[in-house]
Amino acid sequence: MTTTAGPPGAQPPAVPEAQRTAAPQGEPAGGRVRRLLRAVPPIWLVLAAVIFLIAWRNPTFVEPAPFLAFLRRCAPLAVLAAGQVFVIIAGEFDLSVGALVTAVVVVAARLSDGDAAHTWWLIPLLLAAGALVGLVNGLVTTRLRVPSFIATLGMLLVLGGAVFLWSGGAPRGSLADNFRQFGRFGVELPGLGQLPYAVLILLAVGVALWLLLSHSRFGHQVYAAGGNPRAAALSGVDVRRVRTAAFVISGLSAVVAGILLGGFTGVTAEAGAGYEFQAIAAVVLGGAVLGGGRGSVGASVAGALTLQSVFTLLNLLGLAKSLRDAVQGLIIIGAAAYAAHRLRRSG
Amino acid sequence: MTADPRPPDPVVLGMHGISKRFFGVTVLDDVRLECRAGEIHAVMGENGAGKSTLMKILVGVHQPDAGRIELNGAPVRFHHPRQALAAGVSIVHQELNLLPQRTVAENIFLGREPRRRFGVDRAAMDQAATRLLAALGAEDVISPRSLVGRLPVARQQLVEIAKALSFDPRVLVLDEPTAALSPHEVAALFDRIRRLRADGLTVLYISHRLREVFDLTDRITVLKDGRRVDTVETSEVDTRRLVHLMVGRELDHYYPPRAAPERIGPVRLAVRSAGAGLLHDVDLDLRAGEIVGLAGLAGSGRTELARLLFGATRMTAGRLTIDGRASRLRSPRHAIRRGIGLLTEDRKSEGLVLQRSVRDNTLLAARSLGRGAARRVALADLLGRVRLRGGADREVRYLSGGNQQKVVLARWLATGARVLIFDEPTRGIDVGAKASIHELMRELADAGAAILMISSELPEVIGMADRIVVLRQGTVAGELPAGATEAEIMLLATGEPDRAGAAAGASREGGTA
Amino acid sequence: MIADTMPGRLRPLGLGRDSGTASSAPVWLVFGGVFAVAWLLVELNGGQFMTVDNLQNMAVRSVALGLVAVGQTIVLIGGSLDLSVAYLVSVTAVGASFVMQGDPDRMVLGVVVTLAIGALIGLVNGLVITGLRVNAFIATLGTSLVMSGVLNALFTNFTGSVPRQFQALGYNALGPVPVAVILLLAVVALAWYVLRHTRFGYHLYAVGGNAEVARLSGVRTDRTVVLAHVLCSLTAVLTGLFLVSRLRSGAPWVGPDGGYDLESIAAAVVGGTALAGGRGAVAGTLAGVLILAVIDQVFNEFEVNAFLKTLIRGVIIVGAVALYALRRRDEGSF
Amino acid sequence: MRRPMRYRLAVLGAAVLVAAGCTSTAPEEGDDGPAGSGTGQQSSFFVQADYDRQIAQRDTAPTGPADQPWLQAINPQLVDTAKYKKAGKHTICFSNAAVNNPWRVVGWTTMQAEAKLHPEIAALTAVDAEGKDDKQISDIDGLLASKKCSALIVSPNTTAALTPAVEKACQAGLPVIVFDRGVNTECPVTFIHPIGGYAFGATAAEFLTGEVKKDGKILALRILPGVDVLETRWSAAKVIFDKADVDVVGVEFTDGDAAKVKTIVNDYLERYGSIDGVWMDAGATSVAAAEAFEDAGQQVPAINGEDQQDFLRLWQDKKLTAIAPTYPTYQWRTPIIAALDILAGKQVPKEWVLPQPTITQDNLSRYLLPQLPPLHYALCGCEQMPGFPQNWGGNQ
Repeated sequence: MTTTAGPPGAQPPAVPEAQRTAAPQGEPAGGRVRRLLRAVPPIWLVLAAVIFLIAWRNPTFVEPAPFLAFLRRCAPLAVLAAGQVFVIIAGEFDLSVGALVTAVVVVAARLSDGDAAHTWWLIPLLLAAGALVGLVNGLVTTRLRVPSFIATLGMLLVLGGAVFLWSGGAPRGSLADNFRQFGRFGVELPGLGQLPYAVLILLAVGVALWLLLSHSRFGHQVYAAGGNPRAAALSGVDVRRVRTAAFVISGLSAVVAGILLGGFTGVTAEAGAGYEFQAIAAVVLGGAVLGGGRGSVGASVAGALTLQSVFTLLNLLGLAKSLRDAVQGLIIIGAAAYAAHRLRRSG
Repeated sequence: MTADPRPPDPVVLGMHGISKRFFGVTVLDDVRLECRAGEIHAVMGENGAGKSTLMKILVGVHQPDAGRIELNGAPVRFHHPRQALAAGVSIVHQELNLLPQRTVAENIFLGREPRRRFGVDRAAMDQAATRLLAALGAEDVISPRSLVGRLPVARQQLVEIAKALSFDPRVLVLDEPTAALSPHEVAALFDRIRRLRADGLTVLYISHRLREVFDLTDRITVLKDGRRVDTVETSEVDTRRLVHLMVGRELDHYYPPRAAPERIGPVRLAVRSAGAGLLHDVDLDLRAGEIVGLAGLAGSGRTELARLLFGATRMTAGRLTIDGRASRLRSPRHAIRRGIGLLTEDRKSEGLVLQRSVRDNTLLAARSLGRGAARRVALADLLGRVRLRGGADREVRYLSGGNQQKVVLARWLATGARVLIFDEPTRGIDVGAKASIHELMRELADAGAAILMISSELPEVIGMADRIVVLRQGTVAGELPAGATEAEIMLLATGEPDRAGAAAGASREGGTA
Repeated sequence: MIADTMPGRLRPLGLGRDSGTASSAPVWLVFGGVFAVAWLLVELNGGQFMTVDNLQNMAVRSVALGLVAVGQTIVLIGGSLDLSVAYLVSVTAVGASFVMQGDPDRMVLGVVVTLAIGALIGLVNGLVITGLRVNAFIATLGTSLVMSGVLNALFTNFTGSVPRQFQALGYNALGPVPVAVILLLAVVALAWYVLRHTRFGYHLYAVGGNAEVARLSGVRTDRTVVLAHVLCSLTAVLTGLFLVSRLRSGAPWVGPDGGYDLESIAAAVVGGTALAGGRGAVAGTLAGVLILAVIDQVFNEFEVNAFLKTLIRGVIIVGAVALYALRRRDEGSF
Repeated sequence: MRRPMRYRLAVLGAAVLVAAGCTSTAPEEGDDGPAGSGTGQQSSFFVQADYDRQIAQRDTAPTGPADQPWLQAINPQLVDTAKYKKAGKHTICFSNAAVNNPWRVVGWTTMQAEAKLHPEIAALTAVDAEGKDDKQISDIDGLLASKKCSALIVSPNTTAALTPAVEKACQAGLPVIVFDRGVNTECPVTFIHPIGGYAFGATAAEFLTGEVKKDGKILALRILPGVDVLETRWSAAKVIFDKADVDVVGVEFTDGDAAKVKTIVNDYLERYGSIDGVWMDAGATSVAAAEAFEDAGQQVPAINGEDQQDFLRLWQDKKLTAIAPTYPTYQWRTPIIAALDILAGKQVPKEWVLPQPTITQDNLSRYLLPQLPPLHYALCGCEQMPGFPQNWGGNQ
């Protein structure tokens, strides 16, 4: 028998037989229902509850137009979270995404300087840059063996410094309208009003990343690399390459988020400030566990939507800005505690 | 079942009706163990017989599902190792429990550092540590101030023992303490243990090494498949009887028929004078359709060899050929591409991603191979071939040991591996499941796979292997034909000088016969 | 693990008597090098480096970060992490000036109250991490959000002030040595003693190194982690008190603007403390802080643009940790 | 382990509920109350006398050349500086709070350009405190320690915190010039600043109350609480709004984050259907606020911004009903000039109050500088300086 070497709070070695079998083949009807509920990540229920509360205080919120507007402003964070979750599942952190978002906005503004003609080559360039940043994060983490917390913290500083060094302290130039449209405008739908591009992009990115994580060979290797690196390596998974790829995905999603955010707000020096923590919080709300092996794209997006809708709700309740932070903090801790609790209870 | 009528010395430690299940596998079933004051009591049995679990229950690492423990007649319940230590029961675990980045003294006295008025009395601590080490005859090779991480394993082992003694226990459990010790160190240890016995200490001694058991112990309790077979006076048994008690199982376990010689094909995997770490000059051939049993004592390098053949550790010397073509295995990934598969000894920490589903774990390797294995592998077919019933979406940690092993096996079927290395394939698996694993292995062999089976269970080796290779101290000590006796294997493995030659001779005859 | 049988290593006075001291020696060498180079550069640039004023200045620059970095080192050694120190610094600065209201008689009260608050926050952090098993990153991120919320709800600006006597802490000097520097050295010495010579210290390294081993050896792991967080929070309080004594009055943003959360972690790892836990020493952290301070001074001398500074800081942090990782691999201890 | 666990979770959950619950009564106070009630408590920063003085100063004609507002001063009390007279070339030292936002970047660029104009300046030694009070205090100590400064210019990061350091500098016998934010001490030779926050806030608020219909709904967007220069702006606006019959439906803090601005405006539009006026305590996010209306398919209501190009352009293009009170960046030129005057022994105003122009529909075109980046502040007074516009990020 193997001993339970591992941190305190690793699952106890013995799990009562009844519980063990209950989960896989739930015989009683009640058990099956509970299992179905369990299958739905709880964050979706929370999100539904919050949206219900908002709608109760402000029915217009759930009308098509306002709700789409809500989704549009959630899009950047949601995309960011959908990318971050890859890194988290692989057992790492990416603190550099916030700085990367800022960099995208500033660089795009200065390079294009409001000229619509530049947009078509600008976006691929930015994506390439994002991939490069992710690659560097990954290599520093996996090859130089620098903990990703430090590696990406360093990247955060380097990006933040470099970009403003280059642009002379404040953003220069401006964003062309055809660059901004992705984050700002949309396609007119008769009756529904405007369907924002941002929502479509979020949908596309979300689905793409979901397929990649849950239905591709690579995705399964991400889970394996985070869940049990040694077993993964002995099954032929190139753990270092997989983790690096996760960072690249996070970098790419940060660029998309930056394009959406820049489009939404226009050029500002603050774009993306603090987004790294928000994204990680969203992923954790989505039930992911820092340390790796657990999490999903859908739940992370839901986590991001929840963060934003909670902001709106508290705003709607007329709750002072200061207390919104406090409540957000409690919610994050609560979510993480609940996830940890579930993890241990299920063995 | 001879429970000694009236013990000459009072019973210090009594364990009664101890039962324990892990994930549905019965590991201990109504086990009784009684130790007298001042005796050295051996607990023997194959790996997986439940020795270590029993000891972990004794020292409060695990709690029993049933049964009671008595110290000096008073019932005790240990929920935490701390309580056991306080009650005077300490243990030297099989696997090292030391902090590599702390000094020897710090490790020995962790949790009970001696204090002066202000803080820890480092000087006193170092002296005490030195005394303990001296008692083990190790004071000149181990400084209390050196970092444990910088000591060789053998010396780390000694530190572990010193740590256990530092609690000045009344019952001391030694779980395979000599696995990594040199003869000199073993001798010193035994002296110490005998002196402890003289002081009235009760020692529970767990080992595979028959010779040590006979040298050292007063009584022997034998476990098998989680049950207590018998408790005997060491003076009243001989090797044959003891081995029979431990492993005599030909009757109650069916092994599939061996391969007919004509079905044994060409050499699939071969190494010549291979070396890495403690391995040296290893020659080995694995043929298609053949199951080679690899035997040897703990620490003889069996697992190391497995990892070497799988590219998990780089070969520093020698050649390796696959289907005749020379090859350097750079990584497991590389080995898998070459059609090799490894079923690790420790499924939980090295075999499975516990919180993922049966499907994901089964397809893990195939998926990681990329285009090469992109061809659709039908999951249902795979699970059928390993006879794993139930949904493929269960998280594997909910499976029994046997089914978990089947998942790992299915993984290698999915990659179409032609060379399979089983490291302790049936460890911690209950008897029923064992049989089906064994049948699967044979089927694979018949289907043309070359199989290397590492096992500490001699009957398993004897029952399964078409050829038995015995390792000793990092190299091949000899090779035995199918149906060699346990004694022959043991002799090669322990390499007892007087009879080693005879055994080798015996094996050669057997080989030609 | 690699077996290292060189007997020299095993002699009582051999190298690596203790992982902590072993790992911080090179940091001081680096500091020496940086210091020398800085001196050279500044003098060449026509500036004055080796003057009492300048050295005092550099020393004082290190105090605010130094104090909290010591605490951060303690939690890191225990395998944890504290992102809430920044806001705790604010809470302290505001709280102290609010309680003291410029009244010398209330100085003690102010100090006691803020220390009590700090201890409480540390306790909460520790309990959330050990009791609820929430990852330290999330737990302390959460508590800092809560703190910022409550703080901003109660105070929106510079509140009250500390009496002039209290500002002695920030401005006075005993002979050539500023009081604040003495405080920092005292805290470092204390922390060094606690880590190196108390049971708690021994257990902390054990818990950080391998919690299971510590548990099997009878160490109360949870209690150790909680205590580490309490100590860390107390050092954050000291930083807050030092700041408010410099600023005369506290504002809710002094902590976050100082970036003490990430900077303290950076200083600790530059000082050779392992993020994974079980390895590190406050001596190294002090060196790390001083290195950053000296570099800062040189940047000022050459009027290096703030953004370039940030960039270089990032490179230094990653570079340092990469080097340690390399050394550790060569050392080969598992 | 398990039962206590659940218990703890329950407690935590309860905590969240309480936190949320106890505040859900808040809207009854915040929501549609009587006109003007939405402005809440008057700021602790509000000083009636200062308010009255600044309101008056807006209409006082400044002395000095009209075409060089950075040389002008509003009723100056000149002080004698003979004791600082110093021959030869000078090293001017500058302790800068930060260059962490476009306003400070423009200002800092302008100051460097100004320094270049004066051959008698040997060097302008600047140290950047990166927005950290403690670092700025150390920076000033460092500058004193270096003993190379002829004069010290300070742009304090915060008023209260920097006072001790400035006092220390004064005691060192250096002529100290403070600008932008002030310090709580008389010791600096001169304190240079535009009229100030009350004037800014009042101008914008008066414009809005004039444009908005009776009981019109006004949304006030502030960056963050507690910053003196911003508090004064809001407190002045509050005074105006409370007098007028408008309904301030909300006062929100945005952290200067454009995304939050858009979110908040959006939420208010959903809550109240329409908003008739938006008051901003700083122009940086005015464009975002305006866009929020556009995105919601609504007319941009009366709004105030600042002299940043992006806002001025939007104003021009979309024909907004807008006004832009300013906090001119040309005040970064004055300290250099003042320093040299002092070192030359010339008299300077004890408090050097610079004029604070307001951009209106009528003079809008004058401040539109198409060749400059959108975040450039028009009132840099730098058009005639060498290196314009490239050094300010512009292009021919």
